[in-house]
Amino acid sequence: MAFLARIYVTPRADVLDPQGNAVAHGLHSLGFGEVTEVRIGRYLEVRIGGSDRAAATEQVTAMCERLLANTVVEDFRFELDALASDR
Amino acid sequence: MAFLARIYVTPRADVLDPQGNAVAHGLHSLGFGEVTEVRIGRYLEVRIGGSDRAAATEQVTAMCERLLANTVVEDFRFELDALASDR
Amino acid sequence: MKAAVVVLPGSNCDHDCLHVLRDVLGVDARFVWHKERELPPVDLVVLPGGFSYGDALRAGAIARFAPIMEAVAAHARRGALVFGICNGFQILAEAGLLPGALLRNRDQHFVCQDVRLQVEHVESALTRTTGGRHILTMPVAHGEGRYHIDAEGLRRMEGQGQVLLRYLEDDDRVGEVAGINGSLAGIAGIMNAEGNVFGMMPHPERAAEPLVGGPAHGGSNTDGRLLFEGLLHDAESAR
Amino acid sequence: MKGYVNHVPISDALVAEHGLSPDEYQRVLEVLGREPTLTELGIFSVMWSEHCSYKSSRKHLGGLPTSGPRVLQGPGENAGVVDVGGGWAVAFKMESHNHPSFIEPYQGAATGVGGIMRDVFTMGARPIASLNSLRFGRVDHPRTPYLVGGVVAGIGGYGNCMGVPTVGGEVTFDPSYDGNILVNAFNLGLLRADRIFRGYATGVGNPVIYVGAKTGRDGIHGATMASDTFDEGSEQKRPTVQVGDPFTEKLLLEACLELFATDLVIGIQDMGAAGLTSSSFEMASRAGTGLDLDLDAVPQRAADLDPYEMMLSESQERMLLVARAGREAEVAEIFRKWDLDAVVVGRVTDTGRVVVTWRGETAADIPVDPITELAPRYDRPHHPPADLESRWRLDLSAVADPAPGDEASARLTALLAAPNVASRQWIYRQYDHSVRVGTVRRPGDADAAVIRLPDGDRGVALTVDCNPRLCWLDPLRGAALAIVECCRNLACVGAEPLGTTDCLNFGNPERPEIMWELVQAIEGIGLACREMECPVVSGNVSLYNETGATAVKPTPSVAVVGLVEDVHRAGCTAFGRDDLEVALLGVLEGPEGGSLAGSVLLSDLEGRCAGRPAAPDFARERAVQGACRELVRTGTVASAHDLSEGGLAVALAEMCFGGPGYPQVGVSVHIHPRARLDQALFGEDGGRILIAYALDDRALVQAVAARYEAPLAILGLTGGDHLRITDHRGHALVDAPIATLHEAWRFGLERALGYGE
Ligand SMILES: Nc1ncnc2c1ncn2[C@@H]1O[C@H](COP(=O)(O)OP(=O)(O)O)[C@@H](O)[C@H]1O
Ligand SMILES: [Mg+2]
Repeated sequence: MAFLARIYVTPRADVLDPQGNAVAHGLHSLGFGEVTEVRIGRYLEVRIGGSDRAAATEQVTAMCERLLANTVVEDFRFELDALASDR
Repeated sequence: MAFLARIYVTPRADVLDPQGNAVAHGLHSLGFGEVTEVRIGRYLEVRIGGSDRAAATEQVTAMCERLLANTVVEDFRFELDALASDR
Repeated sequence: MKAAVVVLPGSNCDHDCLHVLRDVLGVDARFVWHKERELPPVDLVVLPGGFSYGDALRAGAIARFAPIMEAVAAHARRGALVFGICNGFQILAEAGLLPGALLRNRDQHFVCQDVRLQVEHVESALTRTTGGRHILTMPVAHGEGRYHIDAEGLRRMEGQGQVLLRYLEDDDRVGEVAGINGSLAGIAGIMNAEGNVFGMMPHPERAAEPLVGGPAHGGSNTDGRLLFEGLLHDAESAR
Repeated sequence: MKGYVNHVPISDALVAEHGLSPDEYQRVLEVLGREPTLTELGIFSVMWSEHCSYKSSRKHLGGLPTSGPRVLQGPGENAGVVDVGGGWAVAFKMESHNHPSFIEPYQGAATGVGGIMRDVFTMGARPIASLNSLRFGRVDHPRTPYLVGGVVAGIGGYGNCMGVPTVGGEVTFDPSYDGNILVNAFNLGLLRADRIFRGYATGVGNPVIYVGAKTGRDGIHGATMASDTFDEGSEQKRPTVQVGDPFTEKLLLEACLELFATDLVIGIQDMGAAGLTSSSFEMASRAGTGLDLDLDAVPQRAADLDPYEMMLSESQERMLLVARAGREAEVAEIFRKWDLDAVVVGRVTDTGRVVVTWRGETAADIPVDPITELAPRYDRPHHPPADLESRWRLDLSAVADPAPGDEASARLTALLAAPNVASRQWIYRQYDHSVRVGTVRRPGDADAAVIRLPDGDRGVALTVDCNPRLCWLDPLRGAALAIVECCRNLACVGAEPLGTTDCLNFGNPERPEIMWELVQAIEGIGLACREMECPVVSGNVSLYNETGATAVKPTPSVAVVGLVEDVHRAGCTAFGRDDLEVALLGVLEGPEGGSLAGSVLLSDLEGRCAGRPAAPDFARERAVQGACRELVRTGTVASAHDLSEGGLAVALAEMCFGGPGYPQVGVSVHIHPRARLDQALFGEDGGRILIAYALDDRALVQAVAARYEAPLAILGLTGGDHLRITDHRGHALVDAPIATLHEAWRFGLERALGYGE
C-alpha cells in the first residue's frame, strides 16, 4: 500500500503576494472584472510507500515543516489518500 | 454573494517536472526514503463576485485556459465554493 | 587568513568567489564539497551564489540540508565568519542562521544590473573598511531577492544594527520597499545578532576588479572589494 | 507489450506521415534490402529530415569558406573551434529553436539554450558566453507580448541557472514573424587548443555510455505519433513538450568537464534533435564503425517506452559517449559524484551497422554508411520572387521629410522609442550577464560584448546580427551586410574577426522563391566572409518557417567572434565625458545618398519596407574598420559606435546615453545634408563608424585614418545636455534634451509591448 499526500502551501496572510496581484490584474485586463482577489501558492503531490496512516501523517507533517514550506512566510495543510498500489 | 475558486494547476503526466525531481531527491537525503514521487504545481485561490454558479464555473474555466494554466504543459482542475459575502 | 568556498550542486559563483579571494586578495582559499561533513580549519566560510538544487521549491530550501551545512552552522556558533552571497544568503535564511526570508522578486522577473547600496554603519566586519564611502555600487543577479521579515523581527534587527546595506532608489533615498525587487525597508544585506554571519543579495565578487566592475564613481568600480577586505581585516585581528 | 507493433506493414500513408517522399522511401528499401520495421522507418525519417540531413541546403553550403590559419575545427562537428592564442581556443555555434518556442515560449527558448550549450561543452569546452537572436511579430499582435515575455524568461531561466553569462543579442519585430517567431541561441566555450573532443565512436569493443537525464516521451515527431495505425487508443502516449532542466545540465556540464580531464573518453556527442538516433549514427559514421545498442539499458522516465519512442525521443540533458573498454567504473564514479547516472547501453562494433535490440528482439538494424551516403540531396529549383523589382521601388514622395528643428527632433524622439530601436534593457536585465566575472563589455556597453580570456590580457569579442528587411529586399546583399556589420561591431571594441557561425532561417525551400533567398543569402555570407576573412566554422539551417502562405523574411543570423589583444583597451559606445571631439570614419551620405532602403525609419514609423540596399563596399569597410580597430587598440579612441539602424542621429543619441551606469553627456555636431534631411539623419549606409577622442589627438586620428585610406569627417564636440545637430550655417537641424530622448528610448520597448513599468 501507499499514500498520496496533497499538500497546499500558501503565503501567510501578512506576506505580500505580488504574483497573486499581478494575476488579478491580468485577469481584469482579460475582461474578468468580477475577480476581487487572487492568492497563489504551491500544490504538491507526494507519493509515499507504507501502510500506516498515522506514520504517514507524521512524516508528511515533518516534510512540510522541514522542507516543503518555509513557515516564516508560508502556511501549509495537506490531505492524505490511501492508494491501492505504489503507483 | 460571491464564490471562491480553488484551482489546482499541475504539470501534465509525462511532462518532465525537474522541480519535483529535485525535491524528491532532497526528501530522500533528509531521510524520507519512502517518498516515491513528487510533482509540484500551483494552487490558486480566486475570489469572484456574482451569484450564478454556472456562470462562475464558466468564467473560471476560461480564466484557467487563457491565463492561469499553460495547457501545453499543464492540467488544471478547480472547486467552486459559494461565499456568504464578497470577502 | 584562510577561507573556504562551499560548492553545492548548482553553485555557479563558486569559481568567481575563489578567484577574488585567491587571485585578487591573496587569501589562502579553497573549495569545500557539499558532501563533506567537516570544514578545513578556516577563518571565513563563503556560501556562493548560484541555483543550488535548481532553486526548486524556494531558493536555498534544499541546500540548507546539504551535509556540509552542519559544519557551517557549527562554525557560525563558534563565532567565526560566514558570508552568504545571493544564493548563499538565501541558504543562510532558510537555515535560520540569518533572520527573514527571500521571496520571488516583486515584478516576478530575474534582474541583473548594477545597484547602489547605502552603507548603514561601519560597525560590522563586513562594512568596516568601506570608510568614507557611504554608497557602494555592484550588480545584483537574482529572481528571488525580496527580503521579508515580520514587523517584530524587523524592529529587532533595526534596533541591533543588523541591517547593513540598503538599496538606494534613483532619487538617492531608501524606499519602503526596494524598487529593484520589493525588499522590505530596502534591505539588501544583513548580519546576525552576534555579528559574525552575513548575507547579501548583491554580488561584491563581481565588483572587485576594475576590468569587469563596470562604470562607477567616474571610473572603474571596485567597491565589492571593500566588503571582502572588511572580513579579512576582521579575521586577521581576531587571530 | 500492449499496443506496440514494430513489424507493421508500412503503408504509403505511414511513409507520408514520416515526411518521406515516395522516392525517399525507395531509397530506404534500397539501403535495407527489405521493408523497414516501424522503428527503422522512424530512424530514416529523422536522419533524412531537413534538420539532420541538410538535404535542401547542403549543395549550397559547400561554397562557404571554412578554413583559415586560426580554424582548429570547421563545420561538421558539434561546434566549430578557433585558436585564440596562448594555448587556448574557443568553440562556438548558433542554433535555432523556432517552432518549439512558438508552441511554448519559455520551454522552447530554454531548451534551445540548453541544446546549444551541450553542443559546445561536448567539444571539451566550458561555456563562457551566450548570445541570442530573436525575431517576433508586430508589437501589437495579440500574441507578441506573451511570446516575448516567455522567450526572454526562458533564455534567462536556463542560462542564468547554468552560470553562463548572456552577454548580447538582437531582437527584431516584423509582421512576417507574427505566426512564426525565431529563437536563435549562440554559445561560446573555452578550451585548451590541444584538448578538443569530437564525436567519434572508435575502438571495437569500447562501451557506449548513456549519461544524464532519463528518457521520456518528449518531442517525438508529432505527425507520426498522432497516427493510431500502430497504437490504438493510447491517449497518454502523445508526444510532450520538452521541458528544460538546467540544474541537471549544470551537473552534466561539471561532470563532463571533469571526465574530459581524464583519458577515459574516446568520443562524445550530445543527444539533441533526434536524440539517440542521430548521436549513435553520427558517431559511428564519423569513425567508420558500427554500434550495438541495448535499449533495455536506457534509463527511462516514462512507463512503457517502446523502441520507436526511445530512438526518437528528444528528452533534454542527455549525452552519449564512448569510453575506453575496462574503464567503465571510473566513468561511472565521476558521474556518481555529481549524482548522475552513467549506464553502458552498447558497444562499438566493426559491422558498420547500428543494431538496436529491445526485449530480446531486433528493433532496428541499419547500415551506417548508406544511411548517410544515400541521404537525399536536392538541387531545388530557385528563382527570384516575381515582385522583386517592385520591392526595390522606393517612392519617398509620400514620406514627409521633416523640417529642421522641432519636426526633425520629434522624428528622432519617435524613432528612439520605436520597437526596433528602443533600448533592449528590459530584455537583457533578465539575463545574468556578469556571472563568471569575465564580462568586460556588458550588453548595452558596446557594439560587441567582450569577455576576458585566462592568462594575460587577451579577450574574445562577440556579436550577432541580421537585418531581415535588407535580406528580404536583397538576400545576397542583406546577408553580406550582416557579416560586414558584425565585423564593424568587432572593430568598435578593437577586435579582429576570427570566425563566423550562422543560423539560416527561411521559409519552405520547395517554393522556388524561398529557395532563391536561401541560395542568395548563402552566397552573400560566403562572399563577405571571404572578403572580411572570417571563415564559417559552424552553423545551422532552419527551413519551413512559415504559417499559411506567409514565410518569414529571410533571416540568415550570423555571429562573428573576434580577438581583442588587450581587454583593458576595449572600446565602448558611451561618450562618457565632455570635450571629446567626435568624428565619422566613412562618409555621411553614401553612394545612394544616405539610403533609406529597408530602413528602420520607414519600417517603424511608416510601416513600409522598400528600396534596394546598396551592396557592401568591402574595400571601404576594411579601411574604416582597420582604422577604427587600430585607434581603439592604441587607446586613442575610447568610444566607437557603428552606424546601423537609425543612422547617424540614433547612433549619436546612443553614444550620449551609453550603457547602464554611464554618465549621460550631450553632443553638438554639424553636418551638410546633400538631399533629404531624413536621409542624412536616419539613412543606413554601411562603412561608417562614429568615434570620439581627446581634442589633442586629432592629428593622430587623422594620420591613422589616412594610412588606412579611410575617409574622416570631424563633426563636433561632446558636452552640454542636449543633442544638437546643426547645418553648415549653424541652423539647428535637431536639438533635443538628452533626458527627453533617453526617456523615450529607455522605456520604448516595454511601452510598445504594453508591459507597464
Ligand atoms: N536578445 C538580446 N539578448 C541580450 N542582449 C541583447 C539582446 N538584444 C539586444 N541586446 C543588447 O542590447 C544592445 C543594443 O542592441 P542593438 O540595438 O541590436 O545594437 P546595435 O544596433 O548597436 O547592434 C547590445 O549590447 C545588444 O547585445
Ligand atoms: Mg544590430
